[in-house]
Amino acid sequence: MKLLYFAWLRERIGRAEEDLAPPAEVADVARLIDWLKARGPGYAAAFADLRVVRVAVNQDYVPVDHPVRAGDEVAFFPPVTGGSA
Amino acid sequence: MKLLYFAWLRERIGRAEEDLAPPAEVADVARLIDWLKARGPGYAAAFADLRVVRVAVNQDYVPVDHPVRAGDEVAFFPPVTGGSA
Amino acid sequence: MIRVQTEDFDVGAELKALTAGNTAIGGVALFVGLVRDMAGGQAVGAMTLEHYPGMTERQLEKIEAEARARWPLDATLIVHRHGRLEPGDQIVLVICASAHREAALEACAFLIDWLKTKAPFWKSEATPEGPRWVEARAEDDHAAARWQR
Amino acid sequence: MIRVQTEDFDVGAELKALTAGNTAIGGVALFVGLVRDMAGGQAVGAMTLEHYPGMTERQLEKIEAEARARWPLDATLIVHRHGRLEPGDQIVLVICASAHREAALEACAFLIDWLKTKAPFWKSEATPEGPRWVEARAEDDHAAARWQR
Repeated sequence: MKLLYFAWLRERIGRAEEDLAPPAEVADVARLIDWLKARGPGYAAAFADLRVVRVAVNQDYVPVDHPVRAGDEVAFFPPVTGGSA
Repeated sequence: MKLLYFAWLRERIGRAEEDLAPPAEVADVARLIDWLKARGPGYAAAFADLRVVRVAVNQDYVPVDHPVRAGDEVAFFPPVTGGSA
Repeated sequence: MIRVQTEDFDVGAELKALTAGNTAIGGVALFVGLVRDMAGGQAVGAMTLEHYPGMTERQLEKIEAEARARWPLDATLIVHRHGRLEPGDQIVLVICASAHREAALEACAFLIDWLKTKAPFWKSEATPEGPRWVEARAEDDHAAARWQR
Repeated sequence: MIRVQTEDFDVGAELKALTAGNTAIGGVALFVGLVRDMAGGQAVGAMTLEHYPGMTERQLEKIEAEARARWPLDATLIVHRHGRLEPGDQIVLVICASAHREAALEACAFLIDWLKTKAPFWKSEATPEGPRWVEARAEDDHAAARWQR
Protein backbone atom coordinates (compact mmCIF):
# COMPACT_ATOMS: atom_id res chain seq x y z
CA MET A 1 0.00 0.00 0.00
CA LYS A 2 1.40 3.38 -1.04
CA LEU A 3 0.83 6.12 1.52
CA LEU A 4 1.14 9.82 0.68
CA TYR A 5 1.18 12.80 3.07
CA PHE A 6 0.80 16.46 2.13
CA ALA A 7 1.28 19.90 3.70
CA TRP A 8 1.49 19.83 7.53
CA LEU A 9 0.70 16.11 7.68
CA ARG A 10 3.84 15.52 5.64
CA GLU A 11 5.82 17.79 7.98
CA ARG A 12 4.55 16.12 11.16
CA ILE A 13 5.11 12.60 9.86
CA GLY A 14 8.48 13.59 8.43
CA ARG A 15 8.08 12.03 5.01
CA ALA A 16 6.08 12.59 1.81
CA GLU A 17 5.40 8.95 1.01
CA GLU A 18 6.12 5.40 2.05
CA ASP A 19 5.21 1.84 1.11
CA LEU A 20 3.69 -0.11 3.99
CA ALA A 21 1.97 -3.46 4.35
CA PRO A 22 -0.58 -3.16 7.17
CA PRO A 23 -2.02 -6.42 8.57
CA ALA A 24 -5.23 -7.81 7.06
CA GLU A 25 -7.49 -6.45 9.82
CA VAL A 26 -6.63 -2.88 8.71
CA ALA A 27 -9.50 -3.00 6.22
CA ASP A 28 -10.70 0.60 6.05
CA VAL A 29 -9.38 4.15 6.33
CA ALA A 30 -10.36 4.58 9.99
CA ARG A 31 -8.46 1.44 11.03
CA LEU A 32 -5.51 2.47 8.85
CA ILE A 33 -5.34 5.79 10.70
CA ASP A 34 -5.41 4.01 14.08
CA TRP A 35 -2.66 1.66 12.93
CA LEU A 36 -0.53 4.60 11.68
CA LYS A 37 -0.99 6.57 14.93
CA ALA A 38 0.58 3.68 16.83
CA ARG A 39 3.72 3.92 14.69
CA GLY A 40 5.10 6.99 16.45
CA PRO A 41 4.51 10.48 17.84
CA GLY A 42 4.77 12.16 14.40
CA TYR A 43 1.88 10.07 13.13
CA ALA A 44 -0.07 10.64 16.33
CA ALA A 45 0.40 14.41 15.93
CA ALA A 46 -0.59 14.34 12.26
CA PHE A 47 -3.83 12.48 12.99
CA ALA A 48 -4.65 14.17 16.31
CA ASP A 49 -7.63 16.11 14.90
CA LEU A 50 -9.41 14.20 12.16
CA ARG A 51 -11.74 17.13 11.45
CA VAL A 52 -8.87 18.72 9.52
CA VAL A 53 -7.70 15.59 7.72
CA ARG A 54 -8.97 14.64 4.27
CA VAL A 55 -8.44 11.24 2.67
CA ALA A 56 -8.17 10.11 -0.94
CA VAL A 57 -7.98 6.48 -2.04
CA ASN A 58 -6.67 6.03 -5.55
CA GLN A 59 -6.94 9.82 -6.07
CA ASP A 60 -10.63 10.17 -5.19
CA TYR A 61 -12.00 11.68 -1.98
CA VAL A 62 -13.37 9.03 0.38
CA PRO A 63 -14.97 8.92 3.85
CA VAL A 64 -13.15 7.16 6.71
CA ASP A 65 -15.25 3.99 6.38
CA HIS A 66 -13.93 3.47 2.85
CA PRO A 67 -12.12 0.10 2.42
CA VAL A 68 -8.38 -0.03 1.82
CA ARG A 69 -6.43 -2.95 0.41
CA ALA A 70 -2.96 -3.91 -0.80
CA GLY A 71 -2.03 -1.97 -3.92
CA ASP A 72 -4.11 1.09 -3.03
CA GLU A 73 -2.69 4.61 -3.10
CA VAL A 74 -3.92 6.27 0.09
CA ALA A 75 -3.31 9.99 0.63
CA PHE A 76 -3.81 12.12 3.75
CA PHE A 77 -3.90 15.91 3.64
CA PRO A 78 -5.52 19.02 5.17
CA PRO A 79 -8.57 20.75 3.65
CA VAL A 80 -7.42 22.22 0.35
CA THR A 81 -6.49 25.90 -0.04
CA GLY A 82 -5.79 26.36 -3.73
CA GLY A 83 -7.48 28.72 -6.16
CA SER A 84 -7.24 32.26 -4.96
CA ALA A 85 -8.97 34.86 -2.83
CA MET B 1 -35.13 71.66 -28.32
CA LYS B 2 -32.65 69.19 -29.77
CA LEU B 3 -34.25 65.94 -30.93
CA LEU B 4 -32.23 62.77 -31.60
CA TYR B 5 -33.38 59.54 -33.26
CA PHE B 6 -31.53 56.23 -33.27
CA ALA B 7 -31.67 52.87 -35.08
CA TRP B 8 -34.97 52.22 -36.88
CA LEU B 9 -36.56 55.38 -35.49
CA ARG B 10 -33.85 57.33 -37.29
CA GLU B 11 -34.49 55.38 -40.47
CA ARG B 12 -38.27 55.86 -40.38
CA ILE B 13 -38.04 59.57 -39.59
CA GLY B 14 -35.28 60.01 -42.16
CA ARG B 15 -32.88 62.01 -40.02
CA ALA B 16 -30.59 61.54 -37.03
CA GLU B 17 -31.29 64.85 -35.33
CA GLU B 18 -33.07 68.16 -35.67
CA ASP B 19 -33.68 71.37 -33.75
CA LEU B 20 -37.36 72.11 -33.25
CA ALA B 21 -39.36 74.60 -31.21
CA PRO B 22 -42.63 72.95 -30.21
CA PRO B 23 -45.41 75.21 -28.87
CA ALA B 24 -45.64 75.81 -25.13
CA GLU B 25 -48.45 73.27 -24.58
CA VAL B 26 -46.05 70.48 -25.59
CA ALA B 27 -44.92 70.19 -21.98
CA ASP B 28 -44.07 66.50 -21.57
CA VAL B 29 -42.71 63.56 -23.58
CA ALA B 30 -46.16 62.12 -24.38
CA ARG B 31 -47.38 65.43 -25.85
CA LEU B 32 -44.09 65.84 -27.72
CA ILE B 33 -44.62 62.42 -29.36
CA ASP B 34 -48.19 63.36 -30.36
CA TRP B 35 -46.95 66.63 -31.81
CA LEU B 36 -44.16 64.85 -33.75
CA LYS B 37 -46.56 62.18 -35.14
CA ALA B 38 -48.59 64.97 -36.74
CA ARG B 39 -45.51 66.19 -38.64
CA GLY B 40 -45.63 63.40 -41.25
CA PRO B 41 -45.95 59.70 -42.03
CA GLY B 42 -42.28 58.94 -41.14
CA TYR B 43 -42.85 60.23 -37.60
CA ALA B 44 -46.19 58.42 -37.37
CA ALA B 45 -44.47 55.16 -38.39
CA ALA B 46 -41.61 55.67 -35.94
CA PHE B 47 -43.99 56.23 -33.01
CA ALA B 48 -46.67 53.71 -34.04
CA ASP B 49 -45.86 51.25 -31.21
CA LEU B 50 -44.67 53.04 -28.08
CA ARG B 51 -43.93 49.72 -26.32
CA VAL B 52 -40.73 49.56 -28.37
CA VAL B 53 -39.73 53.20 -27.99
CA ARG B 54 -37.43 54.38 -25.21
CA VAL B 55 -36.90 58.04 -24.29
CA ALA B 56 -34.00 59.93 -22.77
CA VAL B 57 -34.11 63.57 -21.72
CA ASN B 58 -30.69 65.13 -21.28
CA GLN B 59 -29.14 61.65 -21.60
CA ASP B 60 -31.11 59.97 -18.80
CA TYR B 61 -33.94 57.49 -19.27
CA VAL B 62 -37.34 59.01 -18.51
CA PRO B 63 -41.00 57.90 -18.57
CA VAL B 64 -43.42 59.52 -21.04
CA ASP B 65 -44.88 61.87 -18.40
CA HIS B 66 -41.47 63.50 -17.94
CA PRO B 67 -41.52 67.26 -18.67
CA VAL B 68 -39.70 68.69 -21.68
CA ARG B 69 -38.71 72.30 -22.20
CA ALA B 70 -36.73 74.53 -24.55
CA GLY B 71 -33.03 73.66 -24.45
CA ASP B 72 -33.57 69.99 -23.60
CA GLU B 73 -31.90 67.19 -25.54
CA VAL B 74 -34.62 64.59 -26.16
CA ALA B 75 -33.70 61.24 -27.70
CA PHE B 76 -35.95 58.47 -29.02
CA PHE B 77 -34.69 54.95 -29.67
CA PRO B 78 -35.63 51.24 -29.53
CA PRO B 79 -34.81 48.98 -26.55
CA VAL B 80 -31.04 48.66 -26.45
CA THR B 81 -29.20 45.64 -27.85
CA GLY B 82 -25.55 46.19 -27.00
CA GLY B 83 -23.29 43.97 -24.97
CA SER B 84 -23.15 40.50 -26.40
CA ALA B 85 -24.83 37.11 -26.31
CA MET C 1 -12.73 53.33 -16.04
CA ILE C 2 -14.92 53.28 -19.13
CA ARG C 3 -14.13 53.58 -22.84
CA VAL C 4 -16.29 53.64 -25.97
CA GLN C 5 -14.31 53.05 -29.13
CA THR C 6 -14.29 51.60 -32.64
CA GLU C 7 -10.85 49.97 -32.20
CA ASP C 8 -10.38 46.44 -30.90
CA PHE C 9 -9.00 45.89 -27.39
CA ASP C 10 -6.29 43.59 -26.03
CA VAL C 11 -7.72 41.67 -23.06
CA GLY C 12 -4.34 40.62 -21.69
CA ALA C 13 -2.93 44.15 -21.85
CA GLU C 14 -6.05 45.66 -20.24
CA LEU C 15 -5.88 43.10 -17.43
CA LYS C 16 -2.22 43.83 -16.77
CA ALA C 17 -2.72 47.61 -16.83
CA LEU C 18 -5.67 47.38 -14.43
CA THR C 19 -4.03 45.14 -11.82
CA ALA C 20 -0.38 46.25 -12.09
CA GLY C 21 1.12 47.16 -8.73
CA ASN C 22 -2.02 46.44 -6.71
CA THR C 23 -1.18 43.36 -4.65
CA ALA C 24 -4.36 43.74 -2.58
CA ILE C 25 -6.22 42.16 -5.52
CA GLY C 26 -6.94 38.45 -5.07
CA GLY C 27 -9.39 37.80 -7.86
CA VAL C 28 -10.22 39.29 -11.23
CA ALA C 29 -13.38 38.43 -13.14
CA LEU C 30 -13.53 39.27 -16.83
CA PHE C 31 -16.23 39.04 -19.44
CA VAL C 32 -15.59 39.33 -23.16
CA GLY C 33 -18.52 39.56 -25.58
CA LEU C 34 -17.94 38.31 -29.12
CA VAL C 35 -19.92 38.64 -32.35
CA ARG C 36 -21.67 35.34 -33.07
CA ASP C 37 -22.29 34.07 -36.59
CA MET C 38 -25.77 32.89 -35.60
CA ALA C 39 -28.62 34.85 -34.06
CA GLY C 40 -32.12 33.50 -33.58
CA GLY C 41 -31.23 30.49 -35.71
CA GLN C 42 -30.21 32.65 -38.69
CA ALA C 43 -26.74 33.05 -40.18
CA VAL C 44 -25.30 36.52 -39.59
CA GLY C 45 -22.43 38.22 -41.38
CA ALA C 46 -21.05 41.56 -40.31
CA MET C 47 -22.97 43.78 -37.92
CA THR C 48 -22.96 47.48 -37.22
CA LEU C 49 -23.28 48.78 -33.71
CA GLU C 50 -24.80 52.27 -33.43
CA HIS C 51 -24.71 54.17 -30.16
CA TYR C 52 -25.68 57.49 -28.57
CA PRO C 53 -22.45 59.42 -27.99
CA GLY C 54 -22.59 61.29 -24.71
CA MET C 55 -25.40 59.24 -23.18
CA THR C 56 -23.38 56.05 -23.62
CA GLU C 57 -20.46 57.35 -21.60
CA ARG C 58 -22.83 58.82 -19.01
CA GLN C 59 -24.72 55.54 -18.56
CA LEU C 60 -21.54 53.44 -18.43
CA GLU C 61 -20.09 55.72 -15.76
CA LYS C 62 -23.30 55.47 -13.72
CA ILE C 63 -23.34 51.68 -14.00
CA GLU C 64 -19.69 51.43 -13.04
CA ALA C 65 -20.21 53.72 -10.02
CA GLU C 66 -23.18 51.61 -8.95
CA ALA C 67 -21.07 48.41 -9.07
CA ARG C 68 -18.32 50.07 -7.03
CA ALA C 69 -20.88 51.20 -4.45
CA ARG C 70 -22.32 47.69 -4.12
CA TRP C 71 -19.13 45.60 -4.02
CA PRO C 72 -15.64 46.16 -2.58
CA LEU C 73 -13.81 46.53 -5.88
CA ASP C 74 -10.20 47.59 -6.34
CA ALA C 75 -10.44 48.28 -10.06
CA THR C 76 -13.06 48.14 -12.81
CA LEU C 77 -13.00 48.58 -16.56
CA ILE C 78 -15.75 48.66 -19.18
CA VAL C 79 -14.81 48.88 -22.86
CA HIS C 80 -17.59 48.85 -25.47
CA ARG C 81 -16.98 49.02 -29.19
CA HIS C 82 -19.23 50.51 -31.85
CA GLY C 83 -19.14 50.57 -35.66
CA ARG C 84 -18.78 47.63 -38.02
CA LEU C 85 -17.89 44.24 -36.51
CA GLU C 86 -17.41 40.78 -38.02
CA PRO C 87 -18.26 37.37 -36.50
CA GLY C 88 -15.57 36.48 -33.97
CA ASP C 89 -14.77 40.14 -33.24
CA GLN C 90 -14.72 41.34 -29.66
CA ILE C 91 -17.59 43.74 -28.75
CA VAL C 92 -17.41 44.39 -25.05
CA LEU C 93 -15.03 43.87 -22.15
CA VAL C 94 -15.83 44.04 -18.44
CA ILE C 95 -13.14 43.57 -15.79
CA CYS C 96 -13.73 43.64 -12.02
CA ALA C 97 -10.86 43.18 -9.57
CA SER C 98 -11.31 42.67 -5.83
CA ALA C 99 -9.61 41.23 -2.79
CA HIS C 100 -12.35 38.57 -2.87
CA ARG C 101 -13.46 36.46 -5.81
CA GLU C 102 -17.18 36.60 -4.93
CA ALA C 103 -17.23 40.40 -5.27
CA ALA C 104 -15.32 40.28 -8.55
CA LEU C 105 -17.57 37.59 -10.06
CA GLU C 106 -20.86 39.13 -8.94
CA ALA C 107 -19.95 42.67 -10.01
CA CYS C 108 -18.87 41.39 -13.42
CA ALA C 109 -22.19 39.57 -13.95
CA PHE C 110 -24.08 42.66 -12.71
CA LEU C 111 -22.29 44.97 -15.14
CA ILE C 112 -22.79 42.81 -18.19
CA ASP C 113 -26.49 42.30 -17.37
CA TRP C 114 -26.97 46.06 -17.03
CA LEU C 115 -25.01 46.85 -20.18
CA LYS C 116 -27.40 44.62 -22.11
CA THR C 117 -30.44 46.56 -20.93
CA LYS C 118 -29.25 50.12 -20.24
CA ALA C 119 -26.28 51.02 -22.45
CA PRO C 120 -27.65 52.80 -25.55
CA PHE C 121 -26.26 50.56 -28.31
CA TRP C 122 -28.23 49.10 -31.21
CA LYS C 123 -27.13 46.23 -33.41
CA SER C 124 -27.93 46.00 -37.08
CA GLU C 125 -27.07 42.56 -38.47
CA ALA C 126 -26.29 41.78 -42.08
CA THR C 127 -28.43 38.75 -42.99
CA PRO C 128 -28.98 37.02 -46.37
CA GLU C 129 -32.22 39.09 -46.58
CA GLY C 130 -30.42 42.37 -45.89
CA PRO C 131 -29.71 44.38 -42.74
CA ARG C 132 -31.97 43.77 -39.77
CA TRP C 133 -32.19 45.60 -36.44
CA VAL C 134 -31.73 43.13 -33.61
CA GLU C 135 -34.68 43.04 -31.22
CA ALA C 136 -34.14 43.19 -27.47
CA ARG C 137 -34.63 39.92 -25.64
CA ALA C 138 -37.07 39.74 -22.73
CA GLU C 139 -34.58 37.45 -20.95
CA ASP C 140 -32.12 40.32 -20.81
CA ASP C 141 -34.60 42.43 -18.87
CA HIS C 142 -35.12 39.51 -16.51
CA ALA C 143 -31.37 39.07 -16.05
CA ALA C 144 -31.00 42.75 -15.21
CA ALA C 145 -34.07 42.76 -12.94
CA ARG C 146 -32.55 40.24 -10.55
CA TRP C 147 -30.10 42.95 -9.44
CA GLN C 148 -32.91 45.38 -8.55
CA ARG C 149 -33.32 46.14 -4.89
CA MET D 1 -8.64 21.54 -21.17
CA ILE D 2 -6.72 21.53 -17.92
CA ARG D 3 -3.09 22.27 -17.10
CA VAL D 4 -1.08 22.17 -13.87
CA GLN D 5 2.23 23.98 -14.14
CA THR D 6 4.86 26.04 -12.36
CA GLU D 7 5.17 28.56 -15.23
CA ASP D 8 3.08 31.71 -15.48
CA PHE D 9 0.31 31.94 -18.09
CA ASP D 10 -0.66 34.65 -20.59
CA VAL D 11 -4.39 35.36 -20.18
CA GLY D 12 -4.74 37.12 -23.54
CA ALA D 13 -2.98 34.33 -25.43
CA GLU D 14 -5.02 31.62 -23.68
CA LEU D 15 -8.25 33.46 -24.51
CA LYS D 16 -7.31 33.81 -28.18
CA ALA D 17 -6.23 30.16 -28.48
CA LEU D 18 -9.45 28.95 -26.86
CA THR D 19 -11.88 31.00 -28.95
CA ALA D 20 -10.02 31.19 -32.29
CA GLY D 21 -12.14 30.12 -35.23
CA ASN D 22 -15.27 29.39 -33.18
CA THR D 23 -17.77 32.09 -34.16
CA ALA D 24 -20.58 30.31 -32.32
CA ILE D 25 -19.16 31.78 -29.10
CA GLY D 26 -20.97 34.90 -27.89
CA GLY D 27 -19.59 35.30 -24.40
CA VAL D 28 -16.43 34.36 -22.55
CA ALA D 29 -16.15 34.55 -18.77
CA LEU D 30 -12.68 34.48 -17.23
CA PHE D 31 -11.41 34.39 -13.69
CA VAL D 32 -7.82 35.07 -12.73
CA GLY D 33 -6.65 34.42 -9.18
CA LEU D 34 -3.71 36.49 -7.92
CA VAL D 35 -1.47 36.23 -4.85
CA ARG D 36 -2.50 38.88 -2.34
CA ASP D 37 -0.02 40.59 -0.04
CA MET D 38 -2.49 40.39 2.85
CA ALA D 39 -4.24 37.36 4.30
CA GLY D 40 -6.34 37.42 7.44
CA GLY D 41 -5.09 40.92 8.16
CA GLN D 42 -1.44 39.85 8.12
CA ALA D 43 1.25 40.87 5.61
CA VAL D 44 2.33 37.99 3.41
CA GLY D 45 5.46 37.66 1.30
CA ALA D 46 6.06 34.79 -1.06
CA MET D 47 3.98 31.63 -0.84
CA THR D 48 4.53 28.08 -1.91
CA LEU D 49 1.74 26.04 -3.40
CA GLU D 50 2.08 22.29 -2.90
CA HIS D 51 -0.18 19.87 -4.78
CA TYR D 52 -0.87 16.16 -5.28
CA PRO D 53 0.35 15.28 -8.77
CA GLY D 54 -2.00 12.85 -10.43
CA MET D 55 -4.98 13.54 -8.20
CA THR D 56 -4.89 17.22 -9.12
CA GLU D 57 -5.23 16.51 -12.83
CA ARG D 58 -7.87 13.86 -12.15
CA GLN D 59 -9.97 16.22 -10.01
CA LEU D 60 -9.64 19.15 -12.42
CA GLU D 61 -10.76 16.95 -15.32
CA LYS D 62 -13.77 15.74 -13.32
CA ILE D 63 -14.72 19.31 -12.37
CA GLU D 64 -14.36 20.49 -15.95
CA ALA D 65 -16.48 17.58 -17.25
CA GLU D 66 -19.15 18.38 -14.65
CA ALA D 67 -19.30 22.03 -15.81
CA ARG D 68 -19.60 20.96 -19.43
CA ALA D 69 -22.42 18.57 -18.51
CA ARG D 70 -24.34 21.31 -16.66
CA TRP D 71 -23.96 24.23 -19.08
CA PRO D 72 -23.80 24.50 -22.89
CA LEU D 73 -20.12 25.43 -23.15
CA ASP D 74 -18.11 25.67 -26.36
CA ALA D 75 -14.71 25.73 -24.69
CA THR D 76 -13.25 25.58 -21.20
CA LEU D 77 -9.79 25.97 -19.73
CA ILE D 78 -8.44 25.56 -16.22
CA VAL D 79 -4.79 26.40 -15.52
CA HIS D 80 -3.49 26.09 -11.95
CA ARG D 81 0.06 26.88 -10.94
CA HIS D 82 2.08 25.33 -8.12
CA GLY D 83 5.46 26.08 -6.59
CA ARG D 84 6.75 29.40 -5.30
CA LEU D 85 4.68 32.53 -6.01
CA GLU D 86 5.09 36.20 -5.07
CA PRO D 87 2.36 38.78 -4.27
CA GLY D 88 0.80 39.94 -7.54
CA ASP D 89 1.60 36.65 -9.32
CA GLN D 90 -1.15 34.80 -11.14
CA ILE D 91 -2.20 31.50 -9.49
CA VAL D 92 -5.19 30.19 -11.37
CA LEU D 93 -7.07 30.84 -14.60
CA VAL D 94 -10.57 29.66 -15.50
CA ILE D 95 -12.10 30.40 -18.90
CA CYS D 96 -15.61 29.37 -20.01
CA ALA D 97 -16.91 30.20 -23.49
CA SER D 98 -20.51 29.76 -24.59
CA ALA D 99 -23.06 31.03 -27.09
CA HIS D 100 -24.79 32.65 -24.11
CA ARG D 101 -23.27 34.85 -21.43
CA GLU D 102 -25.30 33.35 -18.57
CA ALA D 103 -23.81 29.89 -19.16
CA ALA D 104 -20.28 31.28 -19.42
CA LEU D 105 -20.60 33.37 -16.23
CA GLU D 106 -22.27 30.67 -14.13
CA ALA D 107 -19.89 27.91 -15.21
CA CYS D 108 -16.91 30.13 -14.43
CA ALA D 109 -18.19 30.87 -10.90
CA PHE D 110 -18.98 27.17 -10.41
CA LEU D 111 -15.48 26.09 -11.42
CA ILE D 112 -13.65 28.57 -9.22
CA ASP D 113 -15.84 27.69 -6.22
CA TRP D 114 -15.11 23.99 -6.73
CA LEU D 115 -11.41 24.52 -7.28
CA LYS D 116 -11.25 26.21 -3.89
CA THR D 117 -12.73 23.21 -2.11
CA LYS D 118 -11.80 20.16 -4.20
CA ALA D 119 -8.52 20.72 -6.04
CA PRO D 120 -5.71 19.28 -3.88
CA PHE D 121 -3.50 22.35 -3.45
CA TRP D 122 -2.11 23.67 -0.18
CA LYS D 123 -0.70 27.13 0.38
CA SER D 124 2.18 27.85 2.71
CA GLU D 125 2.62 31.59 3.25
CA ALA D 126 5.82 33.31 4.26
CA THR D 127 4.91 35.62 7.15
CA PRO D 128 7.13 37.75 9.41
CA GLU D 129 6.81 34.86 11.95
CA GLY D 130 7.90 32.25 9.40
CA PRO D 131 6.03 29.96 7.02
CA ARG D 132 2.41 29.19 7.86
CA TRP D 133 -0.01 26.73 6.25
CA VAL D 134 -3.12 28.57 5.15
CA GLU D 135 -6.29 27.24 6.75
CA ALA D 136 -9.35 26.50 4.65
CA ARG D 137 -12.19 29.02 4.97
CA ALA D 138 -15.66 27.81 5.93
CA GLU D 139 -17.07 30.36 3.43
CA ASP D 140 -15.43 28.45 0.62
CA ASP D 141 -17.34 25.31 1.53
CA HIS D 142 -20.54 27.36 1.61
CA ALA D 143 -19.76 28.86 -1.80
CA ALA D 144 -19.20 25.40 -3.26
CA ALA D 145 -22.27 23.96 -1.52
CA ARG D 146 -24.64 26.31 -3.38
CA TRP D 147 -23.89 24.33 -6.56
CA GLN D 148 -24.93 21.00 -4.97
CA ARG D 149 -28.07 19.43 -6.34
